[in-house]
Amino acid sequence: MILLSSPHIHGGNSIRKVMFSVILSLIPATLFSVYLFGWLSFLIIVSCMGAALVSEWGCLRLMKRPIAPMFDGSAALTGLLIALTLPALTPWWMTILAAMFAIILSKQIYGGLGYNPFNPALSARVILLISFPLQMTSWITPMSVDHLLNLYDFSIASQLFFFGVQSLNTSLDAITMATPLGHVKTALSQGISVPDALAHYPYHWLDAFIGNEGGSIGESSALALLLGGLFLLGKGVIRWQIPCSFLITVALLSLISSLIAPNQFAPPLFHLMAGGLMLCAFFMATDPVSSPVTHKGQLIFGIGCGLITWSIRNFGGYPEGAMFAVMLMNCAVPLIDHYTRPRVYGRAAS
Amino acid sequence: MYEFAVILLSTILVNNYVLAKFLGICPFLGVSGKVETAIGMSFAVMFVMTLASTASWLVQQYILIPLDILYLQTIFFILIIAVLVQFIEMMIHKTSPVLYQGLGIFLPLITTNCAVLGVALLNIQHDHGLFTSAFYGLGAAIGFGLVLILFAGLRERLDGAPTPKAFKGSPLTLITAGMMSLAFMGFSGLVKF
Amino acid sequence: MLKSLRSLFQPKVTGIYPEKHKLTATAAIAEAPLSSHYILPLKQHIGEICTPLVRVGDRVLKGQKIAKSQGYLSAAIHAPTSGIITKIGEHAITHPSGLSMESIFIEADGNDQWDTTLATLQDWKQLEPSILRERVRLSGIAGLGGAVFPTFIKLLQDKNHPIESVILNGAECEPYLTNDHRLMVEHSEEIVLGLQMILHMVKANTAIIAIEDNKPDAIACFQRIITAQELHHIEVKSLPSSYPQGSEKQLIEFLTKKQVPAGKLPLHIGLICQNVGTTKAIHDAILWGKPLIERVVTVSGDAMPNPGNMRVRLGTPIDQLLAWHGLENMDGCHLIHGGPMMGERLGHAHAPVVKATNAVLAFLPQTMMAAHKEESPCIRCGDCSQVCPASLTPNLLADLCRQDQFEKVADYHLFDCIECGCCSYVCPSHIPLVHYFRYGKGQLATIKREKAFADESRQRSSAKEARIQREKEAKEAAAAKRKQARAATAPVTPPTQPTEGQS
Amino acid sequence: MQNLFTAMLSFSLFALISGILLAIATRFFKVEGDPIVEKIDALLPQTQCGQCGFPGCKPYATAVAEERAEVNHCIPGGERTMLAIADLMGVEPKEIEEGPTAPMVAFIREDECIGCTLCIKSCPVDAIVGAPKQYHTIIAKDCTGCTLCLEPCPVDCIDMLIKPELLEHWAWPLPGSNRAELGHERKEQHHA
Repeated sequence: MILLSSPHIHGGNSIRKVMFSVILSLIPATLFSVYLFGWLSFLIIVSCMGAALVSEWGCLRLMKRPIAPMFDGSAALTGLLIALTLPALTPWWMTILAAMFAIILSKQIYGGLGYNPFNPALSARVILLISFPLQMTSWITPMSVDHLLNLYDFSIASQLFFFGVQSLNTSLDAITMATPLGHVKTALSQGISVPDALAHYPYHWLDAFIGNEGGSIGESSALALLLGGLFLLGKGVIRWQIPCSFLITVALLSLISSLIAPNQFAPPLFHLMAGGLMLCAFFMATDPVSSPVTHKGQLIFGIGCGLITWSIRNFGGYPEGAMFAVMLMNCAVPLIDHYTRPRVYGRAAS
Repeated sequence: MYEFAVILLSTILVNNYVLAKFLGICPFLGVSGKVETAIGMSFAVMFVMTLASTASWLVQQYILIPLDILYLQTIFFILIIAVLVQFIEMMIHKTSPVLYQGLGIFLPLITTNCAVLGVALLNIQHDHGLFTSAFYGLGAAIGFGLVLILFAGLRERLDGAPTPKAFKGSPLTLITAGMMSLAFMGFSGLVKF
Repeated sequence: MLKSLRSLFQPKVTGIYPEKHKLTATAAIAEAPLSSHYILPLKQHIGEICTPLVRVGDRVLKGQKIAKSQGYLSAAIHAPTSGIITKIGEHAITHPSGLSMESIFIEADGNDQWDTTLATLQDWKQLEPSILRERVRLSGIAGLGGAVFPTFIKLLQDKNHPIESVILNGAECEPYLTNDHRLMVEHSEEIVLGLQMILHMVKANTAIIAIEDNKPDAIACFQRIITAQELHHIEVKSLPSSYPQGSEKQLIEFLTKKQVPAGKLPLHIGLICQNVGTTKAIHDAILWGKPLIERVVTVSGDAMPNPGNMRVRLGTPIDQLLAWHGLENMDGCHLIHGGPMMGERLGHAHAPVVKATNAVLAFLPQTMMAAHKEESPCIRCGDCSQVCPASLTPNLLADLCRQDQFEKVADYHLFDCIECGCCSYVCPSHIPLVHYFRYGKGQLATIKREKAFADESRQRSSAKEARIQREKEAKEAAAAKRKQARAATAPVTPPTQPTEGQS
Repeated sequence: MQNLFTAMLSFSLFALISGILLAIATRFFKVEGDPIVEKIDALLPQTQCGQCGFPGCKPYATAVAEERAEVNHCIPGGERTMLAIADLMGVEPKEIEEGPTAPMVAFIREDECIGCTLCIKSCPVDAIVGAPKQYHTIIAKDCTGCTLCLEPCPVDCIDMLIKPELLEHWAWPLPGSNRAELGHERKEQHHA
């Protein structure tokens, strides 16, 4: 007889429940991306999720392990998250490569779910950004390209997805635009002040809240991501510590800096709405596996992410730093966890 | 003052000796098994690197250049580093035998840590002044220590993981180091120094 | 404002809110019929094992002391009915290991004749606390909430730590359990009287009766008595029905906002905590001269045909108890001794009811196995740290235990774990965290014991070496002396064969 | 030529000064004794059984500290001791050749004992009592189970028994372990 220790009842939570509620919370952002980029978005998401699941299955088979973990939703979630961080112009082989990087290199090699020190989706995205900088920084102009190419037409979208822009007899420049962050960064390097740069951006930067701007397919709409994030907070799947401290740090730093030098630093709302900050704050940084366990640690983690994001955005070589920030803080998680353990009942603070 | 801050930031994050310049990989992989050992190693390297960059600058300015024997530069620097390492080895042996055991062969091997010699030589190459050299050395050592300790934390966590057999040990360690290097690439362009 | 902000950053630990399944909350306590035989393990409490006072073939009376405590931390054992001692030997007990323990077997004679040597102490209000405490000790009372710590030790007075307040623990936070609930509803007067006896013994002024808000009838009972008898120093407090609300330290923290320092007892902060069942037993022992020979047991669970609460004599075989509740064939179900959160699974029902038995639960296999699903890897969600009433980080701790990193475990305060099971309950990966902690604690205890043994062996070994060395030197010295003496007395005689060397 | 001379001279001088400084430092940081031996000895189970090939636990500890012996020779200590020593020495753990055995105690069949006292002499921890021509008996609580008394016995009256598992010494095994193999089986083996 197997020795079973108490407790003999269980609350009923499971990994699958956690993973599927995260996928559920990403539905608004996913739908919005389909609205913005039509079939192209659909193709990217499907190929990423498919490749993620296939890679997971392949790894488990190769390691001769039970394939049950394939269905716990974690691989599907990783696939979805990568898809949402990719530009709409990502070619098919790159989406598959990204999913394979995420699942094989940064998850299964470490022993599978629960052991990866870095968020798989993020690390795959960073690998892609560094390996293919051109493709990863060409952002299709959302919606306004209707007259050039109708992305709601499946054949055009699939041609774009599989054979690239060249096959459609349009130039890359005609259908792409800079992200708000990229736009500001380029403007600053040309000596244009931030308010001027923002005035010349095709969209009002507050459109970013709704989502009408250039960028990765899933990060456009801060509103959709916020909805998903609030849903997760409400369900108790994620805790407020990381997203709040992350966003507040970025907001505070950009508030202070924009007050001191309004010509060089963009206002806080711009920073909150633009780029992948919302996606990273609610869905990447809160990935339980690669974030701290303790509350204090989560606050430190969030603050660190915010600080690094702000620094890279304003001083670094890349226009967007949220992904790097989360990945950098991922490195520090074991130490943060070790040094922020809560005060044990009846003991003096250690 | 501003200059020193930039030097520190640059050497710690942007041009990190381990993750961006790929120097000092041997102790980085060798003593990152445990956080405590890594902390000890970091301080030892910090001591050696700061003093070595200062001393090598002095030697360069007051012995090598006046006597016109620049071709002996490497030998002189190695000697300085070796002496400092011997000194710190004795000190650790006396003060913390456990750390001494934990660091093992890697403690005397700081002598051949290319990062230390690299810092000394780069200081000369960049025409740094005395204080700049010292800060450059200190920054490089802090950067080395920072990533070493972070890496040790990660490796401690990886210890219990059901890693596939083929990737156990060094392969996984190297992949993790690569991932860290990727993350640190985010800092590129942060400060220009 | 500042405080509420601070509490945001140091979230209050609240434990969990499990489904309570109090199936038997309205079932009145039934009297158990007389069993044909009783088995009394010699250790039913925390502390030293007892020594039998009877021999095989002896006739004993109901309430007669049959095993005396040996050492200080111990509680005596009394015969639950009159009868003949048939055997003193090993028998299965309700221990997770399945190991057995020296037990006394009594064959009931059916007369159920009381031993009347223990006088009733009707005038307890005039008596010295020490006399009452001695009665509690002689009656073999141990904490009936489940910890079975000998009660008289808790009632000791310490000059350095005067007791300000007594907390009567009627939280009964474990799901399924209703024995304390029924006891409170049906015997509230005796319990209040018992509480006054405790107050008298420890010379405390105030008392709190703490009851979870899912037992409004019990709260009402106590409130009625307190108003009727004008006991203004006793306060009834309703607690939120969370778990582990009834754990001593957590209860104290909730009621007084004070924490019991690690390694200290509640009495060090001027409090003692007593379970309602224990209080009733104290009342019975003092007022009626009745030692602890019976207790209320909840028999419940989804596989139990007729769940209920029953006053059962200690030593009743559990299979007998289950048969009284309609469960004859135990093949299809899992038995649990105690509550579902902290109780132990029983391999069989041969073990007897002991002082710690607050419940016997029978679960259907699917219910039981839903809680013991195969373990998945930890996804570090942090739910376990969130619910841990001791503010530990269970997932990191379990990792250390699993990897046998025992030297680090102390740094993570493994021994502050109260094994309440909240972490395992919420774990989405179904990791048996409590099991890992028990493993870790057991291994640490083993290491400590082996270390002590090794140190002792080292001493013995070096002592032996020293002795041999001494003997050798003494022998050499003696030989040298003899040689000298011989050289001095008879230098010319030829050397004789030494005879000492042969021994 | 003069340059070469300057170079040699300056380098030699520099090396000499460094050497002198180091020599002073050596005196300053002199380490007395080797506390590592004591630390290893403290990890060993002190059975003094000699299964490691050294005449006792302390000699083995000294040998390990001086890196004359591998860390995996202590059989009674088992894997845990080996890992602890490897950790202390900062070397890779090595597998122990012999599998772990249940803790044993020696037991003398007294009616066969001839009272020769040979076992008493061989016992490293003085756990055997008896006088010449008298029955000897083993103090079970002090016996380390080293088996050193078996060989000297001329009448082979000493048995090694598995230590009975005590309820108070029982420890939870890792999750997934079976219950049956815990208490009962060992106990039965002991009684048989």
